[in-house]
Amino acid sequence: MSTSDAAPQSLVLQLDGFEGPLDLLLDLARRQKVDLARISILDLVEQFLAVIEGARQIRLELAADWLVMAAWLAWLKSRLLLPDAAEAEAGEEAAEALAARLGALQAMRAAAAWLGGRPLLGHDVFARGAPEELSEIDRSRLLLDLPGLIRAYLAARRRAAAGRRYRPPPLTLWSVKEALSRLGSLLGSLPDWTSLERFLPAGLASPLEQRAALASTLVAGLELARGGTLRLRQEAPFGPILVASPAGRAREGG
Amino acid sequence: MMDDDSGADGLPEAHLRLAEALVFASAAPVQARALAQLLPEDTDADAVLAALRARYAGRGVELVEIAGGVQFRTAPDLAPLLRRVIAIPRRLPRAAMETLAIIAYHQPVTRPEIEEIRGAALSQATLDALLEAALIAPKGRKESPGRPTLWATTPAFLAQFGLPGLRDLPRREDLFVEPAAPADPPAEAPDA
Amino acid sequence: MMDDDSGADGLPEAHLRLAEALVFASAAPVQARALAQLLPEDTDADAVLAALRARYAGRGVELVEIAGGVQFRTAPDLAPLLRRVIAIPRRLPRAAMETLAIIAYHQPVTRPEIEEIRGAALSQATLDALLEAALIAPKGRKESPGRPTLWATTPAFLAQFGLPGLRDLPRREDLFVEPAAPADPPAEAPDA
Repeated sequence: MSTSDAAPQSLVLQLDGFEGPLDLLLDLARRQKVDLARISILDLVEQFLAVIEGARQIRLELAADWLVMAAWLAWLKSRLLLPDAAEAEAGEEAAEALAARLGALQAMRAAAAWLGGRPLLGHDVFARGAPEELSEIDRSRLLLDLPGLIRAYLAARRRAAAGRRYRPPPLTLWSVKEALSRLGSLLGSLPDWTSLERFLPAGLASPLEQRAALASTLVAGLELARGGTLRLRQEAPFGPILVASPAGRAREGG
Repeated sequence: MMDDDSGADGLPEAHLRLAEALVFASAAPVQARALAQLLPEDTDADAVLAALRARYAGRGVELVEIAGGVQFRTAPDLAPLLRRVIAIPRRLPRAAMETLAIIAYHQPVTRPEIEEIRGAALSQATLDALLEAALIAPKGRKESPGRPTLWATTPAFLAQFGLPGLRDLPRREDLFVEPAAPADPPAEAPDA
Repeated sequence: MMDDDSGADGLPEAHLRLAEALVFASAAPVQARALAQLLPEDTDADAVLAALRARYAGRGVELVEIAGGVQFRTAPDLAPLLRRVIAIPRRLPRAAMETLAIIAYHQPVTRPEIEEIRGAALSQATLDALLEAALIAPKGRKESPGRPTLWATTPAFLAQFGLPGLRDLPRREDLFVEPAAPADPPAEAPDA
């Protein structure tokens, strides 16, 4: 190991200064004073493990990624030392991968140093402090397109239609309640055995309204007949339904 | 850093360089006093600035006195050449676009009719915006109580939308896939 | 407005004035194409800019190539004096510089990829510092599980470090050379 005995001790104290285990590894590798491609991975592993061990004696709370790296390096060291050829080959590959990672980090650190050495705007060189704004913005023109016009038309119509649908539609159908009231009031004033259709209200325009009113009036008639208020008669299936007051029955019966 | 090479104006070139850089990099006009702080003692900062102004006279950028200091400014005769006009067309507000669409499809149409179709009141500002853009124009009056103005689109409307004529607007029937939604008459009960 | 007085460099003085004014006025680097639009047709805008650069060589303000265009900047040797009167922003910390270098060389790159190269987590403070200085910007998502954001450098990055373009970064192979004096915190004895 080429590092002096004092170095690990000082590194323990500086562990917080490293940005992760790879950072420390790169620093240790650079201490070997050789090309990164030819560093001794074994030396590197031993140095790293020594640093971690030293740090653990002082502080137990070492971050997980430091310990994971230490465990992985311990595995790597065991593979590199094994006499078994296959195992050693896996170790060689892992060692090459580690050297490549260190090389990549080293390159990026060099790039950062190169950037840092550039004349930096606002530090080493200055641009014009008061640039002149000579451009004008003309917003007089309109941006119009046909799809926009169509979308607007649809949106307007849909909204208006939605507004209309919200209003409850007027009730135009003749209800049973209305039929009961009309039948009751007209009954006394009509001659015997009158067609049910003559009790329908006036001014029913659509066939739907006529059918609805007829059905309501029939239901009302059945209800009144049940209470004995009137009598119903039908001569033949689908023939006209006739209505008469109970007074009529008395006359007929008498 | 300060060499003693004197320029044609008899002042050290280094002083002129520093003044030039300082005025260039400063966000605000530079006072002679500020420059004097960077120059060796006993240097006449006013003289340095005067020499700098003389050097830039007639160039594309000139040293001008502004607010008690000096600043570089584009030469007045060049400013118009450099002025760029950036056209950023604006969109019509939604209410105006909807109103325009209704006028396009229902013309000639009165203001109350537009409001009925849109289901919302039509503000004078919206109408004014369309009139100002020359997209709509009055087209006579309706022979009904109050004789309200009838509105129609203009040739400028067709030009703006790239339409040969009003007949080239998409047909209204093709716009509404579901017939129920935009029914014009009050909704009729579903037929039996 | 364009007179035919030719300067020592054989170009019409009017063209040089116009180029000077245009580059001076602009806050951002000016492309030769933008100058060409202001000059008469068939004028070599690049030649005009080259003449302008020659004229400013050695002065307090120099014309330099930045981010695909040219910009006037103060001469680097004047910085120590100018820093005394011009407020300067803080330098970026080491972690931010390294992250920036990784993004510059590997862009577009995801945050996990940056962390893999550095072997350390990327802190929010570092990301914020780079974003706030507008040196990096998101550039789409990577089509991989989770679709992580891709990061890239901005034109402001080129301007900040005085680079004509990304191609002017040193080749990665050339970076393996150990920087002369690593100013990194983990102090390394000169000859341990």
